[in-house]
Amino acid sequence: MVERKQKILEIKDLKTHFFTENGIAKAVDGVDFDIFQGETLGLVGESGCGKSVTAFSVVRLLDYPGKVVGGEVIFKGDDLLQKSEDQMRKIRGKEIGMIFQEPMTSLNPVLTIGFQISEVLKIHYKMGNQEARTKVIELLKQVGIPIPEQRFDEYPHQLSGGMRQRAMIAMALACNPSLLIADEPTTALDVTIQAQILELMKNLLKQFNSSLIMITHDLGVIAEIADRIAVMYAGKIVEHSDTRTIFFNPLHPYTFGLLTSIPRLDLEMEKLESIPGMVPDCLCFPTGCKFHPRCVFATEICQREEPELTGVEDGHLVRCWYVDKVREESKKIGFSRRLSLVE
Amino acid sequence: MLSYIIRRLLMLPLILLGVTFLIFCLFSLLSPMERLATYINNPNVLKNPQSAQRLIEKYHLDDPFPAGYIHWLKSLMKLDFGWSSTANQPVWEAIMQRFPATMELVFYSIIPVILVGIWLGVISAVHHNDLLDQVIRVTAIIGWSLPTFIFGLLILFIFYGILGWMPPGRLSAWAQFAVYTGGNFKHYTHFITFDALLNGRLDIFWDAIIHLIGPIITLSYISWAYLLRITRSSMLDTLRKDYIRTARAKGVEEKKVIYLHAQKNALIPVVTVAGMMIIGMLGGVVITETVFTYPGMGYWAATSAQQLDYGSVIGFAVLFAFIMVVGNLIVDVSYALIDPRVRLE
Amino acid sequence: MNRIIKKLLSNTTSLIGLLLLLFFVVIAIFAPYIAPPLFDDPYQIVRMTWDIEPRPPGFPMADEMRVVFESLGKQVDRDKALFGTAQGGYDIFYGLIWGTRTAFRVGIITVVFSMLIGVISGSIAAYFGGWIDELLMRITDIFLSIPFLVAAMVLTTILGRGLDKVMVALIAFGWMGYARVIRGSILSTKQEIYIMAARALGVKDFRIILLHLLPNTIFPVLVQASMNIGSMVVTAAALSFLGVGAPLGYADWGQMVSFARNWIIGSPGNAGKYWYAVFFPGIFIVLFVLSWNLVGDTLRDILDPRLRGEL
Amino acid sequence: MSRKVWTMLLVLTIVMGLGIGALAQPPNPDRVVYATIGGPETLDPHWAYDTASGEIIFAIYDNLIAYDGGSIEKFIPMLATEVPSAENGLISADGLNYTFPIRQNVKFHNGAVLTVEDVEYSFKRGMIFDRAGGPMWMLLEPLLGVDSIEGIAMELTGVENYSDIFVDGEVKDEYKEAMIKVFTDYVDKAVEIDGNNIIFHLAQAYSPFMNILAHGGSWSSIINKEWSIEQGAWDGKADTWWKYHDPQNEEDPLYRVTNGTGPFKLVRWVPEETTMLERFDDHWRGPAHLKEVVYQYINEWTTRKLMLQRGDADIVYVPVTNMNEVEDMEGVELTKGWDTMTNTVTNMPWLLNAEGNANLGSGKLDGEGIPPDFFSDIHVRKGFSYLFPYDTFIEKTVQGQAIRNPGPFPRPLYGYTEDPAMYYEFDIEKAKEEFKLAWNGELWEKGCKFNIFYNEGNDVRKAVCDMLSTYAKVVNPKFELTPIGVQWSSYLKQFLAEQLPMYTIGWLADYPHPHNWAPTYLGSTGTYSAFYGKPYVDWAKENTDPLIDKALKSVDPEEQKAIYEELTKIAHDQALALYLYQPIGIHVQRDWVKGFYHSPVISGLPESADFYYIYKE
Repeated sequence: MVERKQKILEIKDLKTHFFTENGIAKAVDGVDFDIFQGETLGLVGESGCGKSVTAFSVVRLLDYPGKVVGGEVIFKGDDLLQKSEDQMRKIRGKEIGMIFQEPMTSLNPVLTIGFQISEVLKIHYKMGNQEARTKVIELLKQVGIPIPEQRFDEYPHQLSGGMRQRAMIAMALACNPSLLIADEPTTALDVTIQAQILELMKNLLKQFNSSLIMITHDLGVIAEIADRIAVMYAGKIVEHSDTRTIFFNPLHPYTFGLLTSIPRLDLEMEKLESIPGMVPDCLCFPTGCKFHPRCVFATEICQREEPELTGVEDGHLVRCWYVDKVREESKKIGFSRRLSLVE
Repeated sequence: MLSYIIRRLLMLPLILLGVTFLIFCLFSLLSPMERLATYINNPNVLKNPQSAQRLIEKYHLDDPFPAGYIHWLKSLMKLDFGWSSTANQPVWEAIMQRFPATMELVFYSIIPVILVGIWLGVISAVHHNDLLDQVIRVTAIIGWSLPTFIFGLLILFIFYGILGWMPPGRLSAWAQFAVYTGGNFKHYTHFITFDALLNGRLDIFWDAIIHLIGPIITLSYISWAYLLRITRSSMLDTLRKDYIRTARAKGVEEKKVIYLHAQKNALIPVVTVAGMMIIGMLGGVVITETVFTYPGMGYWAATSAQQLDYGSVIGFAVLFAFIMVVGNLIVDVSYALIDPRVRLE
Repeated sequence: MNRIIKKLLSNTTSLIGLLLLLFFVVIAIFAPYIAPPLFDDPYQIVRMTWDIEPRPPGFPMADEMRVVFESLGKQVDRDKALFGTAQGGYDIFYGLIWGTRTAFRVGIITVVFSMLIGVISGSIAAYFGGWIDELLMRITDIFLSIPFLVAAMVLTTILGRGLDKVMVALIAFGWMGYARVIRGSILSTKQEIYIMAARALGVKDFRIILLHLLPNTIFPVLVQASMNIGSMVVTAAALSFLGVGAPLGYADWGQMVSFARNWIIGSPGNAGKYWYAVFFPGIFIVLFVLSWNLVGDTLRDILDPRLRGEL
Repeated sequence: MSRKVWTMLLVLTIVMGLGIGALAQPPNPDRVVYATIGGPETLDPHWAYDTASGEIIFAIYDNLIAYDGGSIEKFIPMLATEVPSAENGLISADGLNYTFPIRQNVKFHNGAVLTVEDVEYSFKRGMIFDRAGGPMWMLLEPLLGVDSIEGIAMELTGVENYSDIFVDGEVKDEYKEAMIKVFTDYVDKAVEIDGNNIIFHLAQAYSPFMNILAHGGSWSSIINKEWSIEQGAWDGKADTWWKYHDPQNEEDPLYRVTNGTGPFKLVRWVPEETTMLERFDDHWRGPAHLKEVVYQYINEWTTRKLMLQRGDADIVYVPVTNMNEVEDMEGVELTKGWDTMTNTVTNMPWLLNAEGNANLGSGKLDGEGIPPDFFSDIHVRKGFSYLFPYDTFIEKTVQGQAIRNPGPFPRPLYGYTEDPAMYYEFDIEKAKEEFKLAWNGELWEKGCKFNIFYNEGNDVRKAVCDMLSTYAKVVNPKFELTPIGVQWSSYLKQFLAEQLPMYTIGWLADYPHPHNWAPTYLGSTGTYSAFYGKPYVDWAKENTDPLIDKALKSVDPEEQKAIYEELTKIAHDQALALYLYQPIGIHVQRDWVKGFYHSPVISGLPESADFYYIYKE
């Protein structure tokens, strides 16, 4: 089903640490993944697991005191980490567009919508005012904003949340970037609006033939849009596969936990489970497998040694000592059964 | 917006009434004999045995508390602010003579305050926690810890005492002569510097400027540190905002991110503070003017307060309260004009 | 709390501030040993001579004064003016040492009392709202409409000279800022669920203010207070400088500066002749205020929710 | 960015340096700048009673006569052509009539020519003007024998309070006649025109009358009648005079306009900032040397000093305590040793008002306070007189720029003597003896405790209190005198209420004649002595009043001298007060200023100058 084309982005062993007064926080600690043209990758995890940091590391927009300490980010064959700030600036907005979580705060309140979108065009295409205006109005139309001529001169606070997010999308897509990074783009929106926005994004992606990294903690959103999913926990990817596999054959206890914590019509569960415990503080990760304090399958080895991310099946990578145990448990609930049914 | 302005302006008489009443309350703590001191500067006056009693009667010094206040209010109705025995002229005239001088001083002090305060505040925030930030911050705190009277005397000592620049006062004797005598020199604005330029007298302009520099440095030095602090924290706050990240993600140049996207937002609260500060400056020029013998409102207010000249104190307070209320209103309105999110209801 | 102390100690600037404060506290506590008093009232600055003109550091006590003190049965141990004498033969060193106590007294008492008044009126206004709020805030406006220094001068002049009067004046016109801050912060806290719950349960108003609202809103006020201690001392000094502060000869830094007012510039060719007369009192005031401001500034950064977790 | 700023700053500095260099013009030979403290209260000669007003009025207005240079008893004619004396017959033998022939061809600043009517108007306007707290009592006393014109009005109308005469600002009908009489029977008769002469008819012989009239007394300035009426001053009519009596400050028409015959005319007066005068070319003595005189009112000593140092000011008021700072200043001339007509004493009232008086401690002689009549015991007063270190005080506190006075009279007035027997010396042993005698030895045994006062801000008086307090303790540890500084307002209040046990105060002469001093310090109705309490007033009526009166009426200088010396002796023997010091004036100017002379009688001297004679080189 997934049409594999050329690799747009390849992340190798990315390490991003925050150097705080209280110690070094390893927010991203060796992440690998890649993404192909036109493909959508879902990056999933609880808040604080490092998924946003990964995204910001890619475009090098980390807040102080964060710093990329290792790895490579190969974008269209070049390592972004080796680029100068100037070169990066030319890539941001033009080659890589970004959409953020809070449409309320992600737009500058004192500048008009039109100004903010046309700015991208002016920077990267050196467009004049008039030219940019025409183009922006066209973009606004494309993202489904009614009466774009009027909206052009309005301030963000005059727009509703959904409209604002559409404006953000227009801004991100203005230069027709080959990669789009969306950081929880729908979290702050009403459910009905969420669906609209997702639909819009899907359509636009097709239209622009862009790749997307979709960062979210909402598995529902991911199911809707992603081709592949990488599940992150405590700065590391713990499971990585195509969407169906993740949903129907989760092999990491954490993914398993995530899936059982959302209501699903297709499963035979008596009640929703929640994962006990909390995301560990990135200043003092537990030894061994970082998930072991919350893991029902954990044994002594989990405390001692951290498992590698290993391929279990074709393209299905899992970081766990007890893949088999999890698979059995999944079967019990019915994940796998459903998978076979679908096939 | 209009109704808001009107509502605020309606508060004005109430506040003025309150202020004058408060001052009268304070002065009513004094006995008639004590109030007499304002009119008896040397004991010779008492050579005439009835003098004390006559003065008390003439100036209504033994009026019981509310009567004195009502008396004052009545004359105010006739736009008579009374007599200032410290300025030796009617209170209203004393204000008109001194207010432009103070305004001129404050006007010129605002420029360095805003330029330096905001500029350094932004730099400090951009270089958050760098050495530069630390240096600017500590300089600001030191500046802010320097009492005006010590700093002012220091400036006077260095720039006039040693270097011989920046004489005290408002004008040199020759310039005073040129400005005050004959009808050649027209007073358009009562700002000496402006009037000098309008009259084409560069020499007087220059003389006025060099007289202003010392007070300006003193007055602005204590204020820019404060504005810097506000700008810095507001800027830090703004730089952490999502839309700044958005701008960067768009590939906007760092300079533009800071000076367009961030500064425009960060300055909104600064405008309010700066407005309040300017208003505060008008009331806070007491020591600066005293040190530099700059003939403005502050100097006069200080003398009046010490000599318990209640007519002058009230005159000053009324004017200041007026400026305060109207000034705050202007600040609020301009706040609404700058920030598209705020609409005064 | 531990976090705050840790931050204060780990930040260089605030550490300097704390050390300076400690220095002043030590001086204040050990004043009787550092500069033993020779008058019955220790706050009366010791006179080394009857000379009006300031005398340079190391100036020995004039014979006529030594005779006086000895005939009064006082032991004159410290017979040199370490920092020189101010106008009128007052020992600058003595005045500064004992003035440290005065500074603490003025700073802390005025701030504590004006904070009390401000907090009480501000919380009443915010909690009850309505016309009480309106009335109290208009009163605040009226007090704010008179420039602080001028108001304080008027009141001090009316009450007469003396440190206690200065403090009364500073308190009378220094509480409004606190009232506004606490009002704003209570207004936002008032709507929180737990306050609503407490009200619904019928807890007494007074109790709600005292036990629920204040503990959650007092911090910004405390920060403001810590920064105000320095500025109160400066204002008191300014009053002394303008001639309406502490009584003549009282150990007070502002007064020490005002002694120097006529002696800023020495004779021609020797402009710095009387440097000590303004330098030592000036440096004491500046350092004292600086120490509070350094601590207060850091404290504000730490407690500023927007900046929390930074630094 | 920052480089740009630095460059800008650098350029600015250079430009400023150059600009200032260009501006540092040589001192203008035609202008004198005098920097002093406190500006004039008014420019109306009949209102003015402060030295700053006096200084300005001195330059703008002329009087009938003037002092001859620095003399205090020799007069020269001014607007009169002759100085009256018994010899030339212009003073009648009984000393009640003074005749002044008026000078011709004298022009006012507005071009009007001086007439004898102007002179008559000037004095009459002054008498009916008589503002509360003003100087006109000086003329009313000799001419009408009263302190205030209101006194006559009250006597003729028979009312209790002057304000009872009026209803809604108008004279009640029943008093109208009497009020007109006040003018026609008294004021009008006191000053008369006789051809080209003006004649004063005195109510009593008054030896200082000539001093009161002389230049330097602004109250005797000659103003222009027609012009004054134009300005809205008294219209010269008998039935309107009360409307021009004692107006409110802002209603005084001559408050800020001037028209004199003096060498300088007013250009501009900016209250408390500056006063600018310009030469009057038609001045009758011939034009002055200077074209412009600028008074600048600068209260900050440091600033004045810098102005002097830089030559921005030519003459500067220097507090004697800061004299050393200008002594070696290049291009600056400091002259000292000028007699001034002022002295400072510490008074000891014989009976104090004990009511609500916290200054007396317990109010009893029990070691915790003093009785109200504490100082009525001569041994107490003598004890304190011995207890003050006069020489140390003069040497250290006032930098040697003072002399001692034996009694109330300053040098060189009659009554002043250098006889050492008339001075108390600092002597702790003698003080001890006196205190042991006081209150039958009770004081010595029990001690005392009370407050002594100075007015706040006066460092010299504070030093006086400190010294007294310190040495009292030395003489007897049970003597506890607490020095207290209070605001002038509170000082005045407590003084008027007779609540101050020991207080230090000064007297600045109205005119240089011992009569200005004798009643003040010694008489039963004196400015200070009237507040010494009833025992003193009774005593004074017996002992000093007759002598004071005799001296006043005496026309013989030798007799006057003898009487005033006797008064000095009485003051000394009774130890009425601690006669602390008479300051010796200093005059500080740039050395290019020439023509300064000192006269102890002109207000503002020796700090200021008689600018008519001043020129620059």
